[in-house]
Amino acid sequence: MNFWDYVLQQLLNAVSLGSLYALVAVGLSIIFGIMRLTNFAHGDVMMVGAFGAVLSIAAGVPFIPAIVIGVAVASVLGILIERIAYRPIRKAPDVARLLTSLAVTYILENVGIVIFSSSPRNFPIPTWLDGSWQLTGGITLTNITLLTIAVSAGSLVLLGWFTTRTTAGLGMRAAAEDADAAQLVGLNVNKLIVIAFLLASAYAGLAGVLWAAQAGAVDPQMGFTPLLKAFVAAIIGGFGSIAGALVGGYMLGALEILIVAFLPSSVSPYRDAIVFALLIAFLLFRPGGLLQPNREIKL
Amino acid sequence: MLKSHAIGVALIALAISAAWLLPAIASDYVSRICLLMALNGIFVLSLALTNGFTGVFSLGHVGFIAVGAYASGILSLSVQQKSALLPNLPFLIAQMHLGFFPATIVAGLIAAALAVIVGFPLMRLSGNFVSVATMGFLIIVNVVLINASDFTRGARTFTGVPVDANLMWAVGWLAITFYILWRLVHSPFGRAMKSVRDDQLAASAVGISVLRTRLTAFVVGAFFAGVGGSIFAHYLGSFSPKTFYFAMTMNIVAMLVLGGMGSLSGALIGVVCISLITEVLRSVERGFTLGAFEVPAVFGASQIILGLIFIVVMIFRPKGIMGDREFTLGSKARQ
Amino acid sequence: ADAIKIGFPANITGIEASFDGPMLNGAKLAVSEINAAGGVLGRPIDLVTYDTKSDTATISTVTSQMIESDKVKAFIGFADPDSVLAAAPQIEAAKIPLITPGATSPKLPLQVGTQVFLACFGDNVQAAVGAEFALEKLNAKKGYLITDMGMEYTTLLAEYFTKAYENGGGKLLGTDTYKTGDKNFTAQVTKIKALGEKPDFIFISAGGDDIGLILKQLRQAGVDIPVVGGDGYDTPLLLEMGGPAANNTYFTTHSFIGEGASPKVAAFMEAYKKAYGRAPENTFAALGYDAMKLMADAIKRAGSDDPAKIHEAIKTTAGLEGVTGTITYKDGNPVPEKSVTVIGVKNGKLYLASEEAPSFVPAP
Amino acid sequence: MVDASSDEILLRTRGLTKSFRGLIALRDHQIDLRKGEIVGVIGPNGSGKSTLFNCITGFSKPTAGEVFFRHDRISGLRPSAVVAKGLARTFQGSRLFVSLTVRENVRAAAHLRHQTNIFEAVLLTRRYFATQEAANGQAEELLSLVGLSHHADRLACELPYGDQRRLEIARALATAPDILLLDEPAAGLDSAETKQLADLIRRIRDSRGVTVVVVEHDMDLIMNLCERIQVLAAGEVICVGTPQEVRAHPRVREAYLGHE
Amino acid sequence: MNSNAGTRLEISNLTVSFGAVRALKGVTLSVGHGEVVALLGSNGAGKTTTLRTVSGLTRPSSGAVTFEGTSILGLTPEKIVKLGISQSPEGRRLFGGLSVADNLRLGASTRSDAHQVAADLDNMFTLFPIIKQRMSQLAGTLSGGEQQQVALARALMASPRLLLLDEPSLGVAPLLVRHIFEALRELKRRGMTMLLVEQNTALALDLADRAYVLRNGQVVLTDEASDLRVGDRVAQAYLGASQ
Ligand SMILES: Nc1ncnc2c1ncn2[C@@H]1O[C@H](COP(=O)(O)OP(=O)(O)OP(=O)(O)O)[C@@H](O)[C@H]1O
Ligand SMILES: Nc1ncnc2c1ncn2[C@@H]1O[C@H](COP(=O)(O)OP(=O)(O)OP(=O)(O)O)[C@@H](O)[C@H]1O
Ligand SMILES: [Mg+2]
Ligand SMILES: [Mg+2]
Repeated sequence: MNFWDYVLQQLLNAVSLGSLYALVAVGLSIIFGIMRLTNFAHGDVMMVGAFGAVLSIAAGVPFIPAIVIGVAVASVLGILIERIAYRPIRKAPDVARLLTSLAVTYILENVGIVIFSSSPRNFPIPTWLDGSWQLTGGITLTNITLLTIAVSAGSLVLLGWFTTRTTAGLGMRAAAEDADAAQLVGLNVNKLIVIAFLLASAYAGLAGVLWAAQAGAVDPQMGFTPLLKAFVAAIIGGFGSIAGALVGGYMLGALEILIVAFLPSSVSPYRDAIVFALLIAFLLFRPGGLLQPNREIKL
Repeated sequence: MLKSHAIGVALIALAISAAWLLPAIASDYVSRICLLMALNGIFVLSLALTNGFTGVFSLGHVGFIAVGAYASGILSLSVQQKSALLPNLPFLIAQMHLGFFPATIVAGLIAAALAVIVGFPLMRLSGNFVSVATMGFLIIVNVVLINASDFTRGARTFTGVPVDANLMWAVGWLAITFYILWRLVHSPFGRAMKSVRDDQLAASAVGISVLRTRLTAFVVGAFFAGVGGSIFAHYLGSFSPKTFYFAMTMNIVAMLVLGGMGSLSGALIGVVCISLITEVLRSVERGFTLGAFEVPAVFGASQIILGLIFIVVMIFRPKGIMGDREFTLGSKARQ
Repeated sequence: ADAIKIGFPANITGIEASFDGPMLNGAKLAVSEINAAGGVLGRPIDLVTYDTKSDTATISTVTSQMIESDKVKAFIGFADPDSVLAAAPQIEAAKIPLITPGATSPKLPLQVGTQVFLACFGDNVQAAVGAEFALEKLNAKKGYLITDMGMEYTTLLAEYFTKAYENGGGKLLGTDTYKTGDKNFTAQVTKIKALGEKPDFIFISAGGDDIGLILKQLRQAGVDIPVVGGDGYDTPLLLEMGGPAANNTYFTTHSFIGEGASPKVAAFMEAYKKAYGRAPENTFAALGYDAMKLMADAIKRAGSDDPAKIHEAIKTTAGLEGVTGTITYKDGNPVPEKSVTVIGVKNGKLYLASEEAPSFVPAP
Repeated sequence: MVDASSDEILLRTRGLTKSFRGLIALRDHQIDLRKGEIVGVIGPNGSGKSTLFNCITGFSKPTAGEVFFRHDRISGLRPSAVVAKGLARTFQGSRLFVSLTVRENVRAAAHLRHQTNIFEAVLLTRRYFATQEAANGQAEELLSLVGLSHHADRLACELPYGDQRRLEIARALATAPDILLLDEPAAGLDSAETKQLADLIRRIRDSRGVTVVVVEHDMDLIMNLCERIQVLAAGEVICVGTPQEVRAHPRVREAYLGHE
Repeated sequence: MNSNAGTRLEISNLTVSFGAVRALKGVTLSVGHGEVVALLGSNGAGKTTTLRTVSGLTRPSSGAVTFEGTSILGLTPEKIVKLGISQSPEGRRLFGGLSVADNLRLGASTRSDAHQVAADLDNMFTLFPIIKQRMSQLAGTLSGGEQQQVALARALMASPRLLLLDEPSLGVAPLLVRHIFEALRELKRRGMTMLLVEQNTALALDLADRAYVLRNGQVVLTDEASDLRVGDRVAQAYLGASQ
């Protein structure tokens, strides 16, 4: 493997990891965008989606329908969470809502442990997805990477269309800015929030399945790491902006891979510390996130 | 003028003597629970200053607790223990040996000094950003603890810290923390913090420096977090980086929010509620027999129930049990 | 007759859950077998369990609660040294013995008093066996080391392995790290591929949740050299997740539980499956089972449930056959001498590659 | 009564310009404020009035130009430093400390001139009590000046809107300013309240010698209150003069007042 | 205008409380077809609260609100908009991060007659010419007066049968105030029914057919606008000296 092949392979690795982060971050951003809520339970919706798929596979459902079931289960769960836990406190202070989402996390994880125990279980992947391509120069490209990249690229197009071209999408952005005013123009904010949760949770389900497919296993506590990464990615991009979440996801993935790839192995254990130090520095210079220009406050 | 002082001193003395008496009449188990409540009280109170009063929602507080615990741990190992457990310590530190009290003070000061350094950039941020950035600080602390094995033994357990902390120490420090924070909150500084929380721009328009106010709160909070960390280290005698991570963060934050963020007495009420509920649920979830019924063990049920209780409280009291108000006997709630 | 109470504090939830859960299951299985056979000293055993939630402070209160309220006579518990150390002060003060099924750190007894015993071998022993296996059986003189920096177990194992491997004349061409929870190892893998001088094998100090995935990403990138590791690999996930990628992998562990295992092991596997509807999740299930049997044996020999007498009896355990090997505490050393099994993976199946005691053991 | 205005120049802006990515909100602004005068700044929506206040008080960094207070250059200072120099402002919308009481709102500002530190607060030194008393005394005095003494212990957010606007003025005054900048203080007030406000502003100037700058769309208020008026349009100064001069100015009529 | 047939909006005995604060204490008023009614009163009198209650944003503790004969009490705001009541709220409340075009588009979100919507948009361009130039600009970056015009246009895009206006002149420069009121007069000519809250009594009474004066949550004066224009009855009512 020569130097340029090495660089190319690492970049490919970065894109692959970034796509996964981006996909999780998009869902988080949708909900933040409309409700100003940092939904910690997003990771657990992922987990439930992945479990839905795994259990379906174990029951003999083929892979693709199993994914659909996983996504459906996640969507239903998302809507239930909104209905039961978030709707009653929609007007409460941000922190109260944030902490409520943490409580939901806590509940879902432990229900998961009670039902499934906390030992990870295998996530079986069909062979067509498990394969990989050997390119020239020793470069490897796995099918699952290709799928992840395709899904997150597709989501950008889809969501871009949805939020700028459809009334529901526009309405979601409007409701995010001013829920009262949105009602005054005749938008059903409850319905929009449900749509947002449906969309975000479906994404969470999809991301959960892809994450589990890449990680090879599911367990009740699997949602935490992706949530953390997505949180960071969403902030880098500018919280609430969907394009921002994608960009943030790719940046985070690239940082993580490149630090391990190009820094000496005495430094690479400090990877997470470096990532966060850079993140903090970044926030200081662009407090609104990557895609948000430094807008001065209008008094 | 001296009345406030006298009340403060009396309060501290009363708390300490109660803590001194308790182990004589209660079991080790009960006094341990009390000690942990006092310790959590210190953690939550010190977090209340930033999260409750200045409106900077920090998720990195546990980082300071960790720094306090490790600093105090390293300082209070004997010279021989250090050469066995931490052979690569720099000479100066290797030769240093402090008792519990001085080590606790130094631990607090180190945490505070660190807060000055990290707070300087962090306290400029607001909203979600400051939460993420402080969480980043926690992650950085964790990574450094895991990798700076010459000082911390890395991911391995740090042991050998003399088990000096008893209920008296914990309650004594809690009383001191409460008294000092109470004074601060009811001083011009307290008003400045609330002004910054309510409206940063208006605060700066009347000459209150947002950065300085937040930084002061952050540093004072970090000092007591460091103190609490030291007591924790001297209570357990052993700990590792994973002790001071998200689980602890969530626990402390939940206590604070449940009790009421803008209230010191609320913070303590949150601690007592969650501690007692957890303790009771922990014994219930292992199953029990009720007459002819046998309730099987459902481990994890305590977390589920606690989560539900939390949601219910948030629905009915979104600002926590006490909200912004202080618990005072009879007299008017607001100063 | 009233029951003999044995305390089993377990991290059933939280980050230690995937170790302590199966361990508790194993111990419960042993208890039900013992009680079905009439108990010990004619009295049934009552396993007193609380969830300690992977929180050291909770462990300290639970330990007190068990000593004072539940009046337990002995303790079994934990898969990590942190938790053992959190319970140790009270156990030492109350002079109640504790057997830890899974905290394999050989340093542990040095850090506590006299009450703690290991039911497993120390990591220094298995690391030495792994190193010697690589050098002699695989004839691998050039190695590469990847360590999970997030766990005490993996960092210690890597440390002991390095000592033993270099002592035996091996040379490490490079080292790399990751952290528990990582799911993407492609950067590390690509670095191995790009090495100028090719290693003969890779020692990966990893836990059971990660190794399958690491192997998969290694093999997918075309790195086919042997991989060696410790007992953390010993979970069904290795084959399930790794699939064909698990081939050419070797690990040291307590006993061989695959096809053609000893009858004792096979019986345990069978019983576990019957009780819990699935194969043992990992080797901690067997260790929990053995620790309970070890405890019962000691109580029987002590002829009393007095903690001091139980302690004496544990100390003099010799030649006790368990699922995970034969346990002897030689000269009162609380780390048992147990033989180490090396298991290999070939054609998607486990096989017994070797069973040995090392010639050089790094100091704890 | 203090002599209405003297010739001492307190504040000068020179070439003050602010642009927001292409849009020039304020261009080459210039004004000289004499001690003790009441000056109005008017202009169509979006003509740069609030932007002018923001640039003077440090909330916005001017793209070009300078602001001098007495002999010091204050452009570039942070808002809290500008207040310390002696310039206080109110905001276009109401910006009170909603969780503080009326009195506490004023006291929070009063401590700019009665500083104490956290160590004194914990140790309860003699000096600490002295500053407390001084700040409190000042707060009471200001509350009675704006007529809010009877509401002192209510939460600021519970006050009726008109009272909130007066509280905001009291709070700004608590920083003991030489210049008070008021951004649309009468917006949302009814005519009676607007009259009371005019009286209050005049009283503040008379009793304390404070220079007042008022931005307002209520022409009755502006014309009655101000001795001088500056008119902005599209970021530029189009005219300065007495109310009569401004009212008669053709460009003002065209751009702002309209032809009656 | 007291025959029921001609009544579009009928509010009777409306009471609204916020905790201990009673904002409305039994307000009764009506607006007829094609009528412009002004709702006057000093700060905190309850004008905004009345409009918000009609729009369904605030829940009354008692009283009745009927629109064209049917009760709309308890309906959600979006249902009320669908029935034909739209509001230009106090403080404009535009969606600052969306373009002017998107704001207007959302104004018409309850309608399905795309053709008529396009025609209405053209109408807005003639009523408020500035809007046409600013269609692609973010609403949040407009000046106060421009925002006020967009807010009016957004409310009109719902093609309402009753338009609620809350202080359309607030913070707006005199010239523009006049322009806005001219536009409102034009709407009135075309038959629009309006309930107008306005601090500037002279302007409001100029436009309105009838007026109510609120004080402390109660109607203290009501009459034909032409009668109220002369004399100081309105000013007296504000201060509480009349009745
Ligand atoms: N932060 C900002 N970003 C972009 N444009 C801005 C910003 N602040 C002000 N502007 C623009 O600058 C111009 C001047 O605004 P400013 O607020 O100073 O007007 P104003 O004279 O106070 O108007 P009003 O009477 O409506 O309050 C306006 O066109 C406004 O849109
Ligand atoms: N959300 C609320 N919570 C508590 N009190 C409220 C709330 N909204 C309005 N009020 C109170 O109700 C009363 C009426 O307020 P409202 O906003 O309807 O007055 P208004 O006539 O529109 O006044 P303005 O001219 O200032 O707009 C006031 O005393 C106000 O303080
Ligand atoms: Mg302005
Ligand atoms: Mg109003």
